[in-house]
Amino acid sequence: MKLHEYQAKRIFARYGVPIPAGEVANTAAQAREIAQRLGKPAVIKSQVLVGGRGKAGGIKVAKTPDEAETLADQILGMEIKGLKVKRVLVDEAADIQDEIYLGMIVDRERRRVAMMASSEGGVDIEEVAATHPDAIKTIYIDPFLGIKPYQAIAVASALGIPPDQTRAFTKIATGLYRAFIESDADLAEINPLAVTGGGQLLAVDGKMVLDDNALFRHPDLEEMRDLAEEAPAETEARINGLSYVKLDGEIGCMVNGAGLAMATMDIVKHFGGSPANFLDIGGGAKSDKVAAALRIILSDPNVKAVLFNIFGGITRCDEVARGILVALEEVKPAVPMVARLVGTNEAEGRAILAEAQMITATTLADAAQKAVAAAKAR
Amino acid sequence: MKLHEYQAKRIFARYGVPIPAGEVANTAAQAREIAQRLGKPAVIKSQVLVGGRGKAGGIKVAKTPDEAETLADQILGMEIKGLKVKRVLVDEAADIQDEIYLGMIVDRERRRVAMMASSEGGVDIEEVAATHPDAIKTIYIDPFLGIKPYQAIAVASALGIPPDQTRAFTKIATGLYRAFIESDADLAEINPLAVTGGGQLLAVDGKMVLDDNALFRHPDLEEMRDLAEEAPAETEARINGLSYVKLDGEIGCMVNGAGLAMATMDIVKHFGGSPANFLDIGGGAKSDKVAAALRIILSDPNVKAVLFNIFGGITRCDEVARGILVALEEVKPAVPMVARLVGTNEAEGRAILAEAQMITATTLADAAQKAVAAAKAR
Amino acid sequence: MSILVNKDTRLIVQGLTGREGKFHAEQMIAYGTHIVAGVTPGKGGESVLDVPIFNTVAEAVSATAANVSIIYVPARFAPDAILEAADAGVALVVCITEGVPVIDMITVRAYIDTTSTRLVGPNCPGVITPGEAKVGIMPGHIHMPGPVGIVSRSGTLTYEAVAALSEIGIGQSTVVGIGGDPVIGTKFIDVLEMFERDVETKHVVMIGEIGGNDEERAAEFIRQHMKTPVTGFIAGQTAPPGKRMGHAGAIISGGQGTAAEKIKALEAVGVPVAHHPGEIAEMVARRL
Amino acid sequence: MSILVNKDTRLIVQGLTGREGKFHAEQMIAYGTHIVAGVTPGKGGESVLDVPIFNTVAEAVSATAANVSIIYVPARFAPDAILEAADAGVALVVCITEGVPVIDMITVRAYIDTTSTRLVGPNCPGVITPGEAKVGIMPGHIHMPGPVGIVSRSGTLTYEAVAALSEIGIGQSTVVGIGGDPVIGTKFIDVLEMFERDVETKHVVMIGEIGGNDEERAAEFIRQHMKTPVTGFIAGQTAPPGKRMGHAGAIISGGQGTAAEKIKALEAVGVPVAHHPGEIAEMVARRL
Repeated sequence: MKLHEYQAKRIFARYGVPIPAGEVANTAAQAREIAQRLGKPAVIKSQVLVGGRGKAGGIKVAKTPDEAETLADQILGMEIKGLKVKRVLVDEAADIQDEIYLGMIVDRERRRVAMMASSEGGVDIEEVAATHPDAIKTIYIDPFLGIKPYQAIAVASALGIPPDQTRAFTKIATGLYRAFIESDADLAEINPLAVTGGGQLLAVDGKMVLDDNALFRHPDLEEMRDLAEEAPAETEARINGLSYVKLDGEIGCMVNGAGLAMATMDIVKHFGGSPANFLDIGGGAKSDKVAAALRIILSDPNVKAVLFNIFGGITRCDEVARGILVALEEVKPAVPMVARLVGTNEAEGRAILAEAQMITATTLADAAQKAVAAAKAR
Repeated sequence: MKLHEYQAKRIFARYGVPIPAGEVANTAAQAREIAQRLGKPAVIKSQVLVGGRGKAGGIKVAKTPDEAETLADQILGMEIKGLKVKRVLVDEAADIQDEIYLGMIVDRERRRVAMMASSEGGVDIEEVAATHPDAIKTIYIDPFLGIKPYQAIAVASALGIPPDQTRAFTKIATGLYRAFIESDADLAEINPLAVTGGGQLLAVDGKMVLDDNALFRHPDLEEMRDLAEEAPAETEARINGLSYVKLDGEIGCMVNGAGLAMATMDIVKHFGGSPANFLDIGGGAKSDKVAAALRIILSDPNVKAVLFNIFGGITRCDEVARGILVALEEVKPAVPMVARLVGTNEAEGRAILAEAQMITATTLADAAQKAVAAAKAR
Repeated sequence: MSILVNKDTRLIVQGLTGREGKFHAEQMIAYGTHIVAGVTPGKGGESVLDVPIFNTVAEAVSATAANVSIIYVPARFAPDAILEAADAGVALVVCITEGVPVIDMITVRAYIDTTSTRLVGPNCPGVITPGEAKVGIMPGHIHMPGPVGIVSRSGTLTYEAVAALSEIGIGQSTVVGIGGDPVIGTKFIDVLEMFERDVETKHVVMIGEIGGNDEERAAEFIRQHMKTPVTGFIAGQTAPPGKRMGHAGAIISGGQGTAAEKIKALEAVGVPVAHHPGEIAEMVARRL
Repeated sequence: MSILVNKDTRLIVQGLTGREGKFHAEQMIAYGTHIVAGVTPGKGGESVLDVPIFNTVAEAVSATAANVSIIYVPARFAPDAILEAADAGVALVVCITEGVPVIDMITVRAYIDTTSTRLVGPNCPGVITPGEAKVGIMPGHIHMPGPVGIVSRSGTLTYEAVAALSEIGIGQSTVVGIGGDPVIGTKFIDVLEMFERDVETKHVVMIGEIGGNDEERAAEFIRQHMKTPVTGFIAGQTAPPGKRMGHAGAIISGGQGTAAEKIKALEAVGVPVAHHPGEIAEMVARRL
């Protein structure tokens, strides 16, 4: 789950990371009030869950409250990479002299949290990695010890952070690590960590992605979820415990198992079609889950055919077939459907589907080809 | 640093360990009020930093507030193992059906915190260890993982704690471990952990000893120190950064280094004397520290002779000698003194001491024999 | 021969008294797996499916000499269950549970690495040695004994490959689902090494997917250490970057972990990669 | 020969810019120890006593190929300093600092055990190989090279023994102060093992004290593994139970760790125990 900049920064601040004074506004009038309260030039920052907000014109500096209102009015309602801006963060503008990058991710190979830092802040770390890999200092944090002061000092030393800022940097690095661990993050990033004219360190921008699997122990963070930023189909999938990713093709896929679901997308492509989605109904799915899955697939207007690929193991084919029937009752789809059910209770499953007008197949290759042909025929 | 029962229990409670309702009283009238508020039979428990309070008559049950006042009056002012009772804890009396022992210490050999539990609670664990070693279940806690639920469950299972109390027991074991670690304890003990008639678990008595070396990070715990329970000489030693333990002999010893200080006591005994104290002035001691040390030694009326044993390494003999002179000015001791100064700046040290009326020696054996003889001569 | 599990496997089921645990235990027993104990705190002394239940894994091990454990407890309890099994000295722990937080797995794995216990999973279908022991949730009946070792990050995709192989009469030595999470107990390389040492495994099928670089590292391992031929498959050629494809570990992030890179790495070391699952069995048949 | 430190020792001083660190560094240099670097965060680039200062141990090691580090930082910073040195790959870390909390040392020791670094201390006087290198705070001039290895939990008590030996012309191979804390990096057994393997150490003096049971374990080790004769001394025969005698580890608790037990254990394996420090040198002289 991605967090908005203002949410990430508030979490960081709880762990002692200094952030600029600022508040969130839903209207231009609110933005004006906040700028007034700050009493200083302000940055108006669109809060949408995509990168490149600055380049898209979603971040502007206002010298006066009047200007803050005008700029907020421009930014609110703007569309950035398909996402409508519904709120802006109004932050006190910082006197930025230098920009540092400081980020943490899980390094899968080393099975450690990796802290990456670079004196080339303000740009994407991938860009720095590609152009100046030497500018990045990476340390790996022992899960039992946590980040130790000497590690933060080593990073500060490598980045050329002056001694009088090293203590502040150590506090920030330690705070960011604690925020990462205690929020169960997949990513936590301060970019830039600004060095101000006064020699202070300030987290001017923040980003955080949380581990969905750990949200059960963070009800407070789960509440930060911005449903408005999520496609309705994604929300429905999540609520129903389905893994769903929308793609831009025309063949809807309903599969049990993530690997098989990817392989199904791939084979559709292999035979000249284009998958409309990734959808894993998971192990042991019952009919209500299947029905929800079908509703989600058919809610995509691009879908010209649906391919069911079920390999019965824990998931019983008859259960899936029954779910399909329930869903068909409800949504009465106008597109052709190809079903391939094999494995546990496959005969029963096929018998149930015999009622419905469906194209059947036994191999995945056959099913994919039939789905592609059916979609092309429309 | 030892904590009182009421202090230990309050710390445990902060970590989710259930303790009886209760408050501390300094007077019998206060005890009455507390018992009144509790509205139930109360236990009046002397708060002194020694064991065996029950046997000494320092713990009594009062059925009524009247009785609470009478008993508190008896207990307050009582002397237990030489310590005067200045306050009592008035706790709601628990309906104890069973008594469990639950304690934690650092196991030096395994370098782990060891959790020991026994269904034979209410008596000293050393006694259980001697008579029913099988009744004790010990687990060792990984410093990185901390105590895990399965460990607490294993202990509960070994103790025969019924399933419906296992969860409560796990919470208590986990709480006690956290209290131990987060307070930097040397010992944390709940004895007994009572099983009440209602099937609840309740920490009826608690004991905690803290690691003196870690008090720097626990100013709140340092404040719990009961100066009234400490001999004035011990308080002065602590404030001056000296290691001092009073013994009951007649030869005062001032030594640099703990091992050498023990060896000095031993050799005094070996040559027929009896050491009045252990006193280590530490490495690099300056004259003010030496003066404080001499004051502390001479404050003991049993002291008939003083033995200075200084092996100069970091500690310079001339500094010690100067300290001795300063102290002599102040306290004007009436007892004979034997000085053995060797090592760094030993010549200068001896020259300085030449002014004072002191017996000198070069070997430790010689010094000890002279001190014993001097003490006997008085 | 085989790897990891066989007819000498003496299995503990952690979570046997739960719905999932009981359902799959029944299937495993029906397959012929020796389930010697179940563990559920507070239910020690009971029995389920004629299997005795213990309060702790340590008690179960000391009473039954169990050597393998399988975990079916909810995600929030799974880390503790793994640690408990490792502390009780179980040689192999298979964790089926899906949805264990990554941070927990970092800790668990760091601890497990200091013990002699091997962990498979979490979020995996388990391990089966056809005809000997099934320690997992895979449909047993599609398997048959034979010379092909399979290692995979996926569940049902593996069943596809197995079923197709069995259909044309090619059996499997052992099939290992290592799981789809970013931090797991056993990786491709570990299993490839075991297959390489196993004299009865004449061919290996390795089924990877997008995310991470374990397939690339496996390719390097194959180049340096393996004589046994390997056939590959990688799922997710059409997966978009930055999106988690069901498995927590199946994500292309920062342009890293694409199927194309993995296929390239495997082909570069002489591992042919199937275009779709249906091809896997055909390719193995041709090369065996 | 010798153990732990010698003329190839290239020493880092952590805390060289502090009062204590500088004082002892001066003494060590005067003794002939090669101090190649100091470490103080934020003072990298400066120099003290002509020794270059670095911000981190890793930088110091990579610039100077240092192999030993000595720590003189305050107790609250000592655990971090030890971990830093270990992470930088220093082979031997000697921690002089007194007053490190036990809970910290449990963690540090558990981590150190996963590395190839050896820790001596904390709360110890250090290690000296007379005539080659002094890595500690002991008065160098009382030592002389020779055949006696000394290992001790105490500081000044060891100086007594050393001075008495040197006075009668018996030199020392290496003298190791392992420290008086309950949890330390190197114990009697570790050092006894090193002395046993060192061909130039013909006799070992072991100086113990009350608390714990390391002397008893050492006695067992001597019985099983040592040919080199050992002479012992145990301080604290007159120490009362339950009181900490200066060293955090010197305490008789629950009736355990008395001097009497330790003396008995040593004598039972043929290690004569001196009655007072003055006797140690005489006994060694008789037995050498």
